[in-house]
Amino acid sequence: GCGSGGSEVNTGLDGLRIGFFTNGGQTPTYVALTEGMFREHGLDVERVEFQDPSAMTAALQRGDIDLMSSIPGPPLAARAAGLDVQAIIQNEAAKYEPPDSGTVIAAPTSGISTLGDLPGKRVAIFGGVRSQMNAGALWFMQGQGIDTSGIEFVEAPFASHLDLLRSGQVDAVMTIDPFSTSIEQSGSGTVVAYPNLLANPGAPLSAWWATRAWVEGNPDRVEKFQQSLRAAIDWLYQDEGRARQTVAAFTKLDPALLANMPLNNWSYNVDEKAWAHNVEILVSQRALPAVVSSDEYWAPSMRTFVAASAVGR
Amino acid sequence: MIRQLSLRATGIGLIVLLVVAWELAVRLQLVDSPSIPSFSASVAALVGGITDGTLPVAMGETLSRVLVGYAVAVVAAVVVGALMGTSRFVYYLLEPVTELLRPIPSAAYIPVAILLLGVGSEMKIAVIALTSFFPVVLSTCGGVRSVDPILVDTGRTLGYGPLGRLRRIVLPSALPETLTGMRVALGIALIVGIVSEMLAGDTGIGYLILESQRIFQVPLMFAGIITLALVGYLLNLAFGRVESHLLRWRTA
Amino acid sequence: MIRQLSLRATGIGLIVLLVVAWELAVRLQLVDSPSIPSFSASVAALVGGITDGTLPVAMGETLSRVLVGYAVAVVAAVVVGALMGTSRFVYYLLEPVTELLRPIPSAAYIPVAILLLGVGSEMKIAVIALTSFFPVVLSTCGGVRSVDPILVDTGRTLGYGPLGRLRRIVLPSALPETLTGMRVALGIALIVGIVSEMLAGDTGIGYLILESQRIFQVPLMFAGIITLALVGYLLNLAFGRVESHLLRWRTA
Amino acid sequence: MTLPETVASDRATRADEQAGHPVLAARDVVKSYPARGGESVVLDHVDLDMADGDFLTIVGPSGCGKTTMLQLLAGLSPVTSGAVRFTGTVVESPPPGVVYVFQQFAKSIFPWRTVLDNVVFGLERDRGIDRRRRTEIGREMLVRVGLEAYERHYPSQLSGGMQQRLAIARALATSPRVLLMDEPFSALDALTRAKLQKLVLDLWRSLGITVVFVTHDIEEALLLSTRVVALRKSPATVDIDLRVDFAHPRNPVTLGEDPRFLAMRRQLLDSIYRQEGLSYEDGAR
Amino acid sequence: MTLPETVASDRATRADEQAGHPVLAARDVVKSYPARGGESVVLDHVDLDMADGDFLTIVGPSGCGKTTMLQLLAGLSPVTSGAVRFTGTVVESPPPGVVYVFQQFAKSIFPWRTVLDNVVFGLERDRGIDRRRRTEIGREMLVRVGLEAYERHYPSQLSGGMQQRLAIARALATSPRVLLMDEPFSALDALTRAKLQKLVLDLWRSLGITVVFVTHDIEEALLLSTRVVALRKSPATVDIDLRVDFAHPRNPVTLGEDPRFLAMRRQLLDSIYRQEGLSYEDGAR
Ligand SMILES: Nc1ncnc2c1ncn2[C@@H]1O[C@H](COP(=O)(O)OP(=O)(O)OP(=O)(O)O)[C@@H](O)[C@H]1O
Ligand SMILES: Nc1ncnc2c1ncn2[C@@H]1O[C@H](COP(=O)(O)OP(=O)(O)OP(=O)(O)O)[C@@H](O)[C@H]1O
Ligand SMILES: [Mg+2]
Ligand SMILES: [Mg+2]
Repeated sequence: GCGSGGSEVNTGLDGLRIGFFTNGGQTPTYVALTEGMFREHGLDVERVEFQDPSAMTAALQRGDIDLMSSIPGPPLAARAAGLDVQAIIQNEAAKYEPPDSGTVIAAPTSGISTLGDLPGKRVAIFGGVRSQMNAGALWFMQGQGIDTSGIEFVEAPFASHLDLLRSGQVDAVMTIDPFSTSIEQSGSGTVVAYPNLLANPGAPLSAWWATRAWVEGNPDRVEKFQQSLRAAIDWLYQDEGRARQTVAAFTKLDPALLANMPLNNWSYNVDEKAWAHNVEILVSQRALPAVVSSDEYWAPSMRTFVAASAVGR
Repeated sequence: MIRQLSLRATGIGLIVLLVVAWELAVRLQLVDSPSIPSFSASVAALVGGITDGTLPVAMGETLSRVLVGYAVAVVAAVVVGALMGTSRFVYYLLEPVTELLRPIPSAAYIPVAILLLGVGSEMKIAVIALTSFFPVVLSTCGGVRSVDPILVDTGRTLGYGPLGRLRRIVLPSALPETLTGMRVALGIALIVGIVSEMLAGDTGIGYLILESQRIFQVPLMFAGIITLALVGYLLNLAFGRVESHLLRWRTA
Repeated sequence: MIRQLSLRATGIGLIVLLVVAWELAVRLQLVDSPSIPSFSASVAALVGGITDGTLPVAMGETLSRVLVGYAVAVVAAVVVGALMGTSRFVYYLLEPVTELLRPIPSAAYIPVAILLLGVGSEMKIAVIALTSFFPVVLSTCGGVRSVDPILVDTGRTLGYGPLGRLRRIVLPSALPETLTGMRVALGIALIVGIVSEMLAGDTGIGYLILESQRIFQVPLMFAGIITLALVGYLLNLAFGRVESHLLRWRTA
Repeated sequence: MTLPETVASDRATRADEQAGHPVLAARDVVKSYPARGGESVVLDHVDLDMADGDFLTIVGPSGCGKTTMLQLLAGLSPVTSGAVRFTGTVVESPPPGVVYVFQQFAKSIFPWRTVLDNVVFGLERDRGIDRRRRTEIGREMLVRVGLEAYERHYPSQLSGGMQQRLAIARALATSPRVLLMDEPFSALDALTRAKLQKLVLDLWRSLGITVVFVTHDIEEALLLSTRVVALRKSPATVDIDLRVDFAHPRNPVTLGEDPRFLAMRRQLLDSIYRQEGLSYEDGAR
Repeated sequence: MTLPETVASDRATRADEQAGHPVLAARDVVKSYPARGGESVVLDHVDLDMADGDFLTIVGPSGCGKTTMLQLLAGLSPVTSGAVRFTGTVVESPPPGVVYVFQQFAKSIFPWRTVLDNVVFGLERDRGIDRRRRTEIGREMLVRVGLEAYERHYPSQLSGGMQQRLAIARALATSPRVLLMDEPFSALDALTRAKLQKLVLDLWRSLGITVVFVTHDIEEALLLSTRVVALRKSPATVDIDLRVDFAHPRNPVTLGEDPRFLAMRRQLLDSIYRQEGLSYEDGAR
């Protein structure tokens, strides 16, 4: 196993280096680190922070990290390009009921009240039109007969979406929390739609990935990691107030903002249909070359988490 | 002549060698990563991207912004640099601001630029202009300050006033230094143009590179990088041509 | 003396003016955006960040990487530049590769660098070194090529061999140009250091800026930018001091 | 090398207009520079009249103020008190009609302009002269200084002597009445110097201009000038004012043996050696 | 200005070792440069012996090969055929013991080194001389050329004449036997030139070195040398070889009136003027 530090000898724990971006969805990992779930399960976890998915994928490939947490799009694309990765546990999923963290928000003066009003308008997005949420929105609209080619998408950092909306540079934005909540709170826009709910309720929003070789070579660690994370998610659902405080402590976001923000839908229960549909959507938007079955990109142990839906745990 | 040519060929030879090494490393799986395509796959993507127009269009969008921003920066910087070089007041007025703003990476102020100017070409051109302004202003100022006073006095005895001397003596005399700054600025303008596209907007070669990186179309991504390298090289070559034409009196 | 001081004060005056304009624009809500804090809020965050050590620590991490990468680049570039400047073979061998690699923005090759060197400091240092290598190599090469042959012949008649002449005549004579490249490279090193932190890792001022932006702590973000501007300014000032010391014979 | 001496310059007529009046005159001129703890006076109430057509040479020990004097006459530097007058008008900035040739010719030539473009530089200011006429005048001047074959060359392709020829041609292209020259040949080797001396004399005689010349070389002063003025040092005043009335052309070999020449030479050398703190015998080598 | 002439140099003894043998000799030297369509021969089978203690001056028309000759003697440029020998040994690269002073003094001085550090440059190569001894020698040389007050100055702070003094001091600091000087004073004004001529003569006499000097100035050649060689042009061969046996010190005024001096001068001038395509009367100004 790569990444097993010298600490193994000293502590008797299995070393593990994991990579992720800090956001509310990753709170379970933070909980497992700070509340001792990893230690209890015999893991000595070192966290490596990233801000860029390609950087993180490159680090996984090189073995700098053993696991990375990501929305399925990038690892699946990497897989299609030849990096054999597998998901070992889901971390967060889209909801089935509003409100969801992913939103389409329109400026009050834009005259947009439904997705059908978007053609002819400028919409700020982040992550490109082929990113999971954006691809989902497009897939949904195309299914509704909306001419998506008439929408002018412009890429801009999420942090700039509010400014763009307020200055009238764009008519609407497709954004995620905490930006969604922040924009709503400021009164600069109103939610027009929750793309994930429309396109693929219960879709995976993040999961943990490793190379197939690592998964096959480290069954113990995979299991220990799954159990730790599961325990952490369960812990979060025990007390909502505590969960909010923990999110605040982890993300360092302003508690006032968090108070109005719906909690993330942390969930290790996988909705297999939503995963499959997710792939279809990505393929339909040419973010992936071909449909692949979950057998190909799930570690076998993922099956133990299959449930009818991915609500909560 | 022939010796000269064969000397020049060594450089091409080294590039060919590196490219072959790259191809072999990927083929023999010495480097085996979805992040690194083979050279041949990249070239195939390059040819494809050129044929279907993607790459030329993207590069054209980038270049047009880069060149506009750069041109604005150069004109402004030559004026400001000349003022700073001739007037101590202007020098001491502007030098500290210039030096304070210079080290801020464009990535840090692009959000502010988005706020003020949006995500369109105006913002990108402004950011390109701003970052390429500094090298030119500093080099022009330096060039103007080091103009030989005898040259200026020659202008005076031949009846030229301050403006005539500036136009006909001071600026031409500072030209070599101005051009040095302009060459540095050109490289910076291109890079900032790319970075601005990676952060905002939906056009240009920077966006293309990022987008193909996101969906792991690495051959296209590398095709974009190769295009960029070639265009940067050619820009620099063209600049060198113009420069040696303008400074032909030096080597004459 | 006093006139000199009051002249210098104008520059500070302009900065104060700009800062006041900034503060007023935010206070009077001429600019009203959560992306732009008031100057006073930024200064409060700056003071807080300095007091609790966040900013000095982050800046220290960034600086240590930047300076190591820069030092490596300078040493390598002086050697390669001297070789390119003295040998036409080496010049024609390396010039095309150098010029081809130069226009590629660091953001484009950082993923490749991560693949080869990981996400740690080594990668960042390598990227910093690589990008700051080019300006120094080109300026050193230019400086070496323009050494006056009379100076070199003086060394020959006084009995120095090729190595002695390189060390005692050619490199010192090229020093002004080398330093020009080194100054440009220092700015680039700092910026690339920041950019590399914005892509991977959780240390340094680049990370701090990005992180505070993510959590809407824009005053801290601006405090980071201000720190960066000040440090960049001071670095440049320090460089200027060293440079004028090394080149004191010019103004003497 | 020999220029037509018969060319009656159109400027010659101007001499009549002001017959008797000096073309250039320094009256009661004081020049001081700010120095530590006050002012350092370089020129102290100097009077000097230059008659039209004069070839006046100023000699004097190092640092006595020769360059300063010439710069005042050119309007390149302001007088502290007194006045410089050119054809009766007080000089406050470089007057058209007075041009200056610098010792450091290499630094006074525009390296980015071709030889021809350097020569016409002073004419470009004048809207009344079109491009063709400029080129015509420029070519004429180049012929006069023997550079006609180099009009498209750049200054860096010329030898030192050729560069100084170019500077002279450029100065004369504007049809000046007075040519000021500050040690114009002191950075040239003996042979080139001799050729340029001859050139300047030819131009002076054919164009009918007034020349004010500064040199350290007493032989050169006596070989060229109609009048030699020796300045004394700190502050400078006129020490010797000699008419040198040998007929032109002057043969350096025969003139060098003329007792009047030798007497003048000794008088001037004495003045300079004394001020440099040397005795005349120190000149022995 | 006056240096002690009584200093019996330790190098004087070496002359005896090789009495009768030339210290530096060019034998059957041919030098050609590649040119369009073949070779251009600059020096054609030239023989020239320099006796120990000679002050030999080479004159000749522009471009005749004086600089080329000096560079061959210095080992700075290889001979095409024939040989240059220094104390009997064939010169293939600059031999220790032969130093060179360039006409472009400004370009030959290390601008980043102080005056003292410039002077000791040639000594730094020698591990046998420690820092203190170097400084000692350097200071001694600076005293000899009258720059002792400037040891911490940078070259840019010196006048042209002082810079050339510095170059001479640097060359002499390595205790050479032969000093080669290519038009060392032609870029200096008359007064500075006179002072430096005196300095070089004083050094030559007190140090007992051999000097090979190139100039365009016939008076300078005759005033300084014990022997003057005039080269003829394309390809160069020795045209005139004159012993100049006037006693030192030579007073320029009295010597200038000596008929033997005048005859030598005319002979040399004739040779040069003829080759420059001028008649002697063209010298008239
Ligand atoms: N700009 C200046 N500021 C202060 N002092 C000056 C300035 N220019 C000249 N001087 C001083 O004025 C005096 C005369 O200088 P000037 O250059 O006129 O002498 P010069 O006769 O031309 O000397 P040289 O023979 O060396 O050319 C010198 O003592 C010099 O130091
Ligand atoms: N490196 C070179 N390559 C080709 N030709 C050369 C080179 N150096 C000198 N020559 C030619 O050799 C001839 C002699 O040149 P050299 O410089 O020795 O003359 P010189 O007598 O020193 O002239 P001057 O009096 O102008 O200094 C000239 O015709 C010159 O053009
Ligand atoms: Mg002077
Ligand atoms: Mg020569």
